[in-house]
Amino acid sequence: MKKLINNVDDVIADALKGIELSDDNVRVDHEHRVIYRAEKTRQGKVAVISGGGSGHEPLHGGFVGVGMLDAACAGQMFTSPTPDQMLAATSEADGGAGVLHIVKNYTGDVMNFEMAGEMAADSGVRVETVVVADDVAVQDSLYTAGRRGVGLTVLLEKIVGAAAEEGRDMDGVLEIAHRVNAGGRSMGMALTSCTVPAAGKPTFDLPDDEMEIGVGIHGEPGRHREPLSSARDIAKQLVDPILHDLDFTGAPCIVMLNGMGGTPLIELYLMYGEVVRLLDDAGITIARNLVGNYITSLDMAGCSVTILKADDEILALWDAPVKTAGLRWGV
Amino acid sequence: MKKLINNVDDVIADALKGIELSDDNVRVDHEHRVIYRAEKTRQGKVAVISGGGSGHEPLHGGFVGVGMLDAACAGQMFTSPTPDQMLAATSEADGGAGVLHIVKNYTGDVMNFEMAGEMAADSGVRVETVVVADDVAVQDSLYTAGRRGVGLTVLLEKIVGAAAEEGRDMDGVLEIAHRVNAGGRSMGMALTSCTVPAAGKPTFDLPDDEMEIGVGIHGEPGRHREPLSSARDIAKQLVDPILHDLDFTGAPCIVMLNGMGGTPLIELYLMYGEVVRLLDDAGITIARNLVGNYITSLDMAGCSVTILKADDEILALWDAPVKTAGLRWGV
Amino acid sequence: QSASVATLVEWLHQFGSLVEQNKGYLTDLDSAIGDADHGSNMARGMTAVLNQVADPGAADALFKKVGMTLVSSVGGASGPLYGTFFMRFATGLGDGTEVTPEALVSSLRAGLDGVISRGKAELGDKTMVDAMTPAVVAIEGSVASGESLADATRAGAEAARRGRESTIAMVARKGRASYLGERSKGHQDPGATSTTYLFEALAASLDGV
Amino acid sequence: QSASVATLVEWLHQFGSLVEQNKGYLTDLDSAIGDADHGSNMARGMTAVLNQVADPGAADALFKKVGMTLVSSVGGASGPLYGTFFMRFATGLGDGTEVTPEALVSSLRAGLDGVISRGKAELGDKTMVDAMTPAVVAIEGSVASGESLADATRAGAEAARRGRESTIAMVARKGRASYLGERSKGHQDPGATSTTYLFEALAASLDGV
Ligand SMILES: Nc1ncnc2c1ncn2[C@@H]1O[C@H](COP(=O)(O)OP(=O)(O)O)[C@@H](O)[C@H]1O
Ligand SMILES: Nc1ncnc2c1ncn2[C@@H]1O[C@H](COP(=O)(O)OP(=O)(O)O)[C@@H](O)[C@H]1O
Ligand SMILES: [Mg+2]
Ligand SMILES: [Mg+2]
Ligand SMILES: [Mg+2]
Ligand SMILES: [Mg+2]
Repeated sequence: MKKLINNVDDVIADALKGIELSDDNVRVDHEHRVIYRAEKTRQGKVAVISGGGSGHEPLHGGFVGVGMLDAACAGQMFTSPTPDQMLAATSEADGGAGVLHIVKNYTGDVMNFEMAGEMAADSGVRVETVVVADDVAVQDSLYTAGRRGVGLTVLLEKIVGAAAEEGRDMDGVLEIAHRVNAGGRSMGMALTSCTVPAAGKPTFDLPDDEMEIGVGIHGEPGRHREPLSSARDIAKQLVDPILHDLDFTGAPCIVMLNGMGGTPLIELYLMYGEVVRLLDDAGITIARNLVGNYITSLDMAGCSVTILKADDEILALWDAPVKTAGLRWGV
Repeated sequence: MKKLINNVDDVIADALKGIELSDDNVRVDHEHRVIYRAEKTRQGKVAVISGGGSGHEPLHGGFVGVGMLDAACAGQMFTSPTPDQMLAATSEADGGAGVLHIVKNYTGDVMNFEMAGEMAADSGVRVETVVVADDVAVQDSLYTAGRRGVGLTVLLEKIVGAAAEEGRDMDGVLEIAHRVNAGGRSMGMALTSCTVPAAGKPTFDLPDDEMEIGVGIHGEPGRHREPLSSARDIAKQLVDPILHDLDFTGAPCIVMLNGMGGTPLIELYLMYGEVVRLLDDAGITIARNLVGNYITSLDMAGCSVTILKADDEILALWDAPVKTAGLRWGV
Repeated sequence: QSASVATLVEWLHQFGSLVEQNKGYLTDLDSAIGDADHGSNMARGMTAVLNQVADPGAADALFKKVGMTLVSSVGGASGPLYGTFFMRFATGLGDGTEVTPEALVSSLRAGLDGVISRGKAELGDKTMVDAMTPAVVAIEGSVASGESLADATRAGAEAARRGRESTIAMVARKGRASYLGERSKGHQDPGATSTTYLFEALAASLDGV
Repeated sequence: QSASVATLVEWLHQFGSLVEQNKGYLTDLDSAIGDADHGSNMARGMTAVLNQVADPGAADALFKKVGMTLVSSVGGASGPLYGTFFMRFATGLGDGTEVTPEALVSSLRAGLDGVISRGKAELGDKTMVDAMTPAVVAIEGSVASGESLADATRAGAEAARRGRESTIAMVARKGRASYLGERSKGHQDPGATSTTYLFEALAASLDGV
């Protein structure tokens, strides 16, 4: 294992120090491992907070700032944060208009946020939750844990953060959150496994001529493994299941081509070109896009595609100013 | 070799398609492999253009846009572009106030830009050149090719681009360019080699327990190899030679902690924390910073540190609005 | 014969050691069908727990604290689940320092119910429930038929082991392994494995008591 | 005996084949002390060149085009250097289709001078100059002492090979290998290697002429 770290047990604490030092717009509660905006939540603004296991940077801490999140809880590596972290973030970020928890759909995340919500409710803060579940690699069913929350989380945090920033009340913010959640789908793949520092070796072995299709963001193996193929073929394997799952025609879409952390930008641009070709062929209108590393899986090489069926209101919220380490425009 | 590509010979052409599709603010001349701003250079504005081998994305193409570059030439992988590319970019981007070529100090880049300059001079366009040479890993001497141009290029393109955007004339722009060039130093290291697509295998072998100190951005081996150590020790090995080379005290500094392409953001933040600790101890004031992948070496894991001794004028130019795929704020 | 708080603290120590010794193994199991952290998660949690049991006090307070410590130090799926297990377990123990076999049995049942209501897993979903359920059932049965706590918990550990083995053939329907669908078959569930340590530790701490 | 343009085109073909055959080797040499692209750079350039020599025309125009094609297709350090070599080489050839030994010799010298003035490398800097200089000197000497072009270029190739071998022991002072300092010792220079192919190809094309 080759990593720029001091000690496997200190990775997150040390990284939080660096984040605090690099970004004047945030402050860090090191005890609870929560990243907050430097300024307290404006009275009357719905607070939008998120959190999850670490290792997906810039998600979530890199999205704390004006126009996006009010706070983010950093869990252990790939491990959802604990309820007391979320409870601290909820109390601290509340501006009197309630707190929205953005949760990626994983058993651990859901249960920990649930416990935090129960505790927060006792304290009188209105807590609402939106669970992102956009990964079409996972079959959805009443009898399973359901789909994973992956790339759509980035888009949802931006759009919902903008809605809250505009001053919408909790019901208005929730309505947007559900609309985004309903209209977004993702699919990912890996060329290599990531290496969790505490594990010290790759989570899975992948021969030099094979790839995993349908991976999540925690180094979980994907749906299946197959011979390495061309960017063009890979794009098809990511885009097809998404288009099969939801009809994206007739609406302006937001498309994200996301890197898993170990793939260089030149390959992400190349992949984006392939994805656009397929979406064009399918008659889909791309109104906005993001290409880069936004929701990563440590040092994994690979990428994911997210498509969100937007509308004028969602596009306007997308375009609204955002000032975070991970996404910034208009300010 | 595991890469998201179609064909080793098409990587750059395909990536340029993706760049064009993803960024409305640029247009691409595919024949000459030049990325231009969507709008023609404002009459009377000094045009700032750069270029170099591909594989360092977002550098340089990702820095084309308002407040930064007017055009960037994409060479073959790690191979400087050819004079005809630069000549095309020079003629096209000229707004009547002359064209500044920003060149990283490599024999190939310098010679190719030199030939382009000679040809452009024949056409009556005033061409000036600034050669960035900031890598303290390389001993400087009259008898050698001199220091490599690395991380400082990013900072220089931002600052000089802002000066040109403000409407300074060529002499004013050149003066800033030289000031930045004189005040910046960098040092890099690698945990792994990169793999050049056409070569199909890593440029150098690096055992699992060793690292290269003093690498450049082309997978060139570094100054020496040694056992892998902690982030804290690595930070010291990068910062010490920089501070030894130039006195950075008494001025507001801009610090960049740059990833080589294959290192995840969490490690870069962690390293940044270590670097700040060392700079604090040395009494250096960090006025601004960048943490992320800005000048990369394909999929290499590793990082580099760049420090620029700034002043109020340089800071104001740094803070000026910039709207590019790779750097954006204020707009 | 009832179990003293000291014995139950010994249980926690034994569980902590088993987790620590098998940390890499648990993480390896989780690498195959999850995200390679179950060993570190449980080890972090049990280290936090064992830092707090020097002065145990009353049985119910002790295990409430154990549960809360796990909830606030483990995270992931196992944190709320093991945390809930111990918090519910605590409720039936009373505020004394001795726990009767009947109280222990009903507390274990309460813990299991807590895990099920928190995680909504059913038998056969390839989770810790597949080890925990047979273990609790076996202990209940043994105690009901008058066996000693030592014998009952030994039977519980044996049942947990069988439950753990049974997860190998299952297709996961809950937790992270469920994303693998059919590919989860052939792999032993990490949570069922750590749960087996929990019951092996219980049997070991009650051995000879 | 003078050399025809057809022979010189044959030279380019032979050089192109040697480069293509040894593309991986040149890149491997460049991996050790450079950036792993010398083979691809030269192969790309010579492919472009060979696409343009079907209808060669006059000697000077042909080689001017060869030089410009290399400049506009190779990039890196080798593009301007080989490009300059051929553009300068072109100037002394005249606009006929036969080149006298004297014209060939002075053109090679002009090419070498071009490389040196473009790259500022001196003998011993561990560059292509270390193969090119002895090759040109040997050919000049042989032709001056009345040897045939075939013999003279054979001597040139032999001198280039010796020059190429001499780069192994050198510490690089120019080009990318110079960044390695002492670590560049013990490695053969890729550019001196491709230059040796250039002179081996020249000898092969003139063999028997
Ligand atoms: N819904 C659930 N009910 C019961 N147990 C579960 C459930 N989901 C997961 N588990 C258990 O949790 C274990 C994984 O724990 P751990 O790896 O620590 O958390 P995470 O899956 O969040 O990384 C699984 O092996 C399984 O036994
Ligand atoms: N200043 C110079 N003068 C002469 N030859 C040089 C000079 N710099 C580099 N070279 C030659 O160029 C070769 C490298 O070419 P190539 O790998 O194609 O370009 P780059 O170094 O830009 O990647 C070196 O092996 C060396 O022989
Ligand atoms: Mg986990
Ligand atoms: Mg090169
Ligand atoms: Mg896990
Ligand atoms: Mg090279």
